[in-house]
Amino acid sequence: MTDKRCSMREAIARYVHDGMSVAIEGFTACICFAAGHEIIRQRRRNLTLIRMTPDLIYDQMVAAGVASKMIFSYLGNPGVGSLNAIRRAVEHGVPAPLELEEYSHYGMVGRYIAGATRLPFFPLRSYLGSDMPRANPLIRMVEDPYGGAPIAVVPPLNPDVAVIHAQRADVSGNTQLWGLIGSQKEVAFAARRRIVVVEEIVDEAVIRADPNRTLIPGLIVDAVVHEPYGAHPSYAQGYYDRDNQFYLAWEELSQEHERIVAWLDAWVYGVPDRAAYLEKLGAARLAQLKPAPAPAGVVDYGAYQ
Amino acid sequence: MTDKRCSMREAIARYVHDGMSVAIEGFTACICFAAGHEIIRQRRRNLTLIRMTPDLIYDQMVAAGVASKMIFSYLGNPGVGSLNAIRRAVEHGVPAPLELEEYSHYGMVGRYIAGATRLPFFPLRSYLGSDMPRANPLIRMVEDPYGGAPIAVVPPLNPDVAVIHAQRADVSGNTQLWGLIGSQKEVAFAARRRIVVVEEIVDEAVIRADPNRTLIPGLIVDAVVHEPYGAHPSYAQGYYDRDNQFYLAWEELSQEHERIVAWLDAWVYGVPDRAAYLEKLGAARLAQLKPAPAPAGVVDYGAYQ
Amino acid sequence: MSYTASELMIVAAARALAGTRTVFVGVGLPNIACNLARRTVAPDLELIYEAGVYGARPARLPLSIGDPTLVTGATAVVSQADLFGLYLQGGLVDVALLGGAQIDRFGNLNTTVIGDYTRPKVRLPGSGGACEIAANARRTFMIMRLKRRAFVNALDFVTSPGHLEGGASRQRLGLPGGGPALVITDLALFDFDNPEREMQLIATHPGVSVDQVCAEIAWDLRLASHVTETPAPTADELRIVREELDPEGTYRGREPV
Amino acid sequence: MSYTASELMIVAAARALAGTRTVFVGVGLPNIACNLARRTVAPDLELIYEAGVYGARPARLPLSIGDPTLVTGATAVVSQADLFGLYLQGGLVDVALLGGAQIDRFGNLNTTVIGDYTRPKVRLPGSGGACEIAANARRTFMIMRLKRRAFVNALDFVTSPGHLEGGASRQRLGLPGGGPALVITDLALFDFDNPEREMQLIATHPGVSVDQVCAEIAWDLRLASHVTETPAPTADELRIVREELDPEGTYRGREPV
Repeated sequence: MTDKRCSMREAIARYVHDGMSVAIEGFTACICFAAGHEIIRQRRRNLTLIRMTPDLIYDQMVAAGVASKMIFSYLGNPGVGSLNAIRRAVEHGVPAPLELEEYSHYGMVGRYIAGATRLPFFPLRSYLGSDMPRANPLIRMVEDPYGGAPIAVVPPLNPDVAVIHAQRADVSGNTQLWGLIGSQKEVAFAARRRIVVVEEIVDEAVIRADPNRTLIPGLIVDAVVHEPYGAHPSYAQGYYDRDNQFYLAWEELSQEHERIVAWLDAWVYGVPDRAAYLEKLGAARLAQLKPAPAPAGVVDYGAYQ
Repeated sequence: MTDKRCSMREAIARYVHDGMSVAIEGFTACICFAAGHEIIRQRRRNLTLIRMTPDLIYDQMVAAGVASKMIFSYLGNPGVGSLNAIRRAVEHGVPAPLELEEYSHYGMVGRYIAGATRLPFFPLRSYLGSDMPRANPLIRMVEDPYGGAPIAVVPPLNPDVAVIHAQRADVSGNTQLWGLIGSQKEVAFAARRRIVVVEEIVDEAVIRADPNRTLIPGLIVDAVVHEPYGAHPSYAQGYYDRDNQFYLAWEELSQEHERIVAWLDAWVYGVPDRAAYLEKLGAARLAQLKPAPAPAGVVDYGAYQ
Repeated sequence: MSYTASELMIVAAARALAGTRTVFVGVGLPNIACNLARRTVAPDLELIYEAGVYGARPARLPLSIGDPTLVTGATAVVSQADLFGLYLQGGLVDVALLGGAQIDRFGNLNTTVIGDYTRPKVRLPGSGGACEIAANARRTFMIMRLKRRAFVNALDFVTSPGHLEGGASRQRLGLPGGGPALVITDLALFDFDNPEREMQLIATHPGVSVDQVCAEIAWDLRLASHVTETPAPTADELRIVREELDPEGTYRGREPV
Repeated sequence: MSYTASELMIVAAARALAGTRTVFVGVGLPNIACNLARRTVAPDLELIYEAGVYGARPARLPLSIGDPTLVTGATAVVSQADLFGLYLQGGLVDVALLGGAQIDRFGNLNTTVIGDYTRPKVRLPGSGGACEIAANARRTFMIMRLKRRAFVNALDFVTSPGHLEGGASRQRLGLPGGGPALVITDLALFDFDNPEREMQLIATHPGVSVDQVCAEIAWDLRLASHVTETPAPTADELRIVREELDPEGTYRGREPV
């Protein structure tokens, strides 16, 4: 079993290069801000950022100037408001113009599935009667060979790199997630390279004790980064809560590009890595985010000898 | 929460009628022999039997004369040999002719997925260069609107009734499975009616303690049958092993139609229900099938209050 | 008993869910409305969230559609592939609650841009799941503030299909769900129960005149044969909203009508 | 040291897996061959079963492809939708082991019927996953007994595509996997390493003559430029098979060659 552990700095340096397409997924949960910040610190440029819900992570990355294009399905600060940096890029070209390629949620999921399963397209009952296919010519129609109405399809999406944040993995990258699993499995299989970032590294035996929870096999994983609280200010089910205070503060802070620049200086460029970020954040704030236990209960797989 | 529990006799009487299409799924694991036997006992006729691997259960049902058609992808006694009753029906029309509609495994899975997700077709990279589309005109081709090669598709399959055997459910049918989950989820969502058969009825709180394991929501379940060992001689992961002795014996026993008739008289018609079947089988034989414990370990979902 | 416009919208939406089994929902007003419905007129109501949750039992007021409190104690938590494929597209959503920046007379919605798509005046969030929700849910309810700049003659962009050009145009295109059934605003309620599937006024809220409603709508508003008055929230409804569902007043507003 | 024909086939298949990362496998000989390979020439080999198992660590000899001992302790257990979609069609299977009732010179396989499809003389199991496995695996190895009624000029039914009509015909049709690479029999080994992608003899087993091989093949057999002799199983290989993998002799046979 190959040990694929490395630091976030090494993982980004090795796998994320200028001009690549990068997907940091996670629907509200397990959004890997640690990877996003490291990409900003390493000053990548001209990335195509892929994510269903760009969230604050891509707002920060767009403000930092790493991206020239975004493929997405919902631009919002979930439960709070807008993504002001992305809106500035789109509406006013600040700090630089941002090309958009836009789908609905299920369209994005379908693109990942087609990419992951080597299909030429994914059919879905959406887009009919919508202007979205006019805005995005990659949304097309296919005839039903059984005589029904035509159906919309989306093409496969294969990001150069996917970053998957999860609760735990073993050193070779066999990865288990629970709670909102979003489209993490699909984007991992669709990508050409995969960086797995976890709250905990566990023994292979822990993984093998519950094989139904393994959504991503080490087989397809290139790097394993142990980065506790790497999803802050989003959350990891069972480990910490969303730091809603930060999401609310961002709505205010992101009103002006200059204030974001100052925030990046303090919280991204100004810290060498995630450990320093967490130290700056303070143990008290992290402690507030800790949930009480809610164990899942045990099932028995049976020993068949 | 509606209590949907009923006996197997009631469930079959209420939902399975002559001429219907019925899917009793479960890939090697959790094959609901109890439901198959009750369908035989209630002397249903002209059923279309749907299953990827007909296994002994459909061999028995075909010998008993309940079926006029079968939709499937692999005809074998897994790890042992042939399905002799089905072969007799196909090759010699004994006890009656059996129409076959044939796919590959992934084609069957795809038919369930299309049925479950209301798609007009499911595309898959199979069938090219095979004679299967010539033998089954429902396997068709679709052009790739992005300019690639044409791809094979299969149409949706929506069984009138699906029988799902699982480890546990609550009284309203929220169902959890582990081990080989096969295509149980897909066929359940594809069917028009669903009978869930479980080893254990558990409190709703047990289900809610591990929501990622709930593959079938009570929402789509019509009947919940508590039938321990209902999958014997197949197995339920963590509860009992496959009774391989029976699979080997069947290869021998099924060589002649008359011997199957005698077996059905003794083990199906001759017992009123599953409890009587198990009593006849004997506690010692069941005890031999019990695995040693292999607990999955606990994960924490966190209480967010 | 005084109440806010938001409280009245919550109560109206909850009542409209009477007897409903499944609802596709976001956070905020719709979430509170659904929880109120479950405690009153729809005890079997199950909430479905696009994040992948079925049958949530939140222990606190969820702050986003992916709040971890929606996961813990839920009936099922699934991938988004399954949520959109099996639950939504599979036809298991009875009612979906949607909002938008613009709506037209046939219930088509815009949540994408104000202005030209390629050079937008305002870039809005986009579809999220709304486009497929609008296509597949058996019925959709819209919850929006009634404002002239929102109830427009022609959308700048059709994100989510309603009754398209009205009449049978939606069915002709093969959309599986039934389309818009109800529009809940802070001033009035509307449905689409006519052959043209055109939005029509069915009730004004207490103290609101038909003229006030018409003034906020860009087109010539159709009236149902009987326009009634929305019954005010009951004391019990208000108690549940204020004490149980939104004790801190995050969503229910503070200004009485 | 004497050995059975099955043991030689197991050993030959295991050796051919040298350095392989993933193999799609059934029970019986192929399963034992893969486990032997993992203990000898392919320590990183992971077994994938169509039942939905990746990285099995069976505590006993599995008796069917869905044996519960394949599940307990595995790396991952997934739905068949994911197994066929993500793992197989996704291109993660390096080698697949297949068998068949009939094979032709281009490695096309029949597991469906002997005789006419609609009125078969013998009804065989059908495809199972073989049709998509043959289409998608990077390479396929066939394990079959060499018999004239199996190595035929024309298949009664093409279940699983090999090199079709040979040459580039497989690529032209757009099949993603590389197709047949090796045929392992009880008398000899064959590959397809020529521009016509035609089965050619590369090695005869100890004590078997080329004429014996040709006598069991319906067509005019092509010989590789150097036909070698299969090295006999080593003592170590036989020990692992007999003592560790199949101690009861369920699959390795009892008759020495």
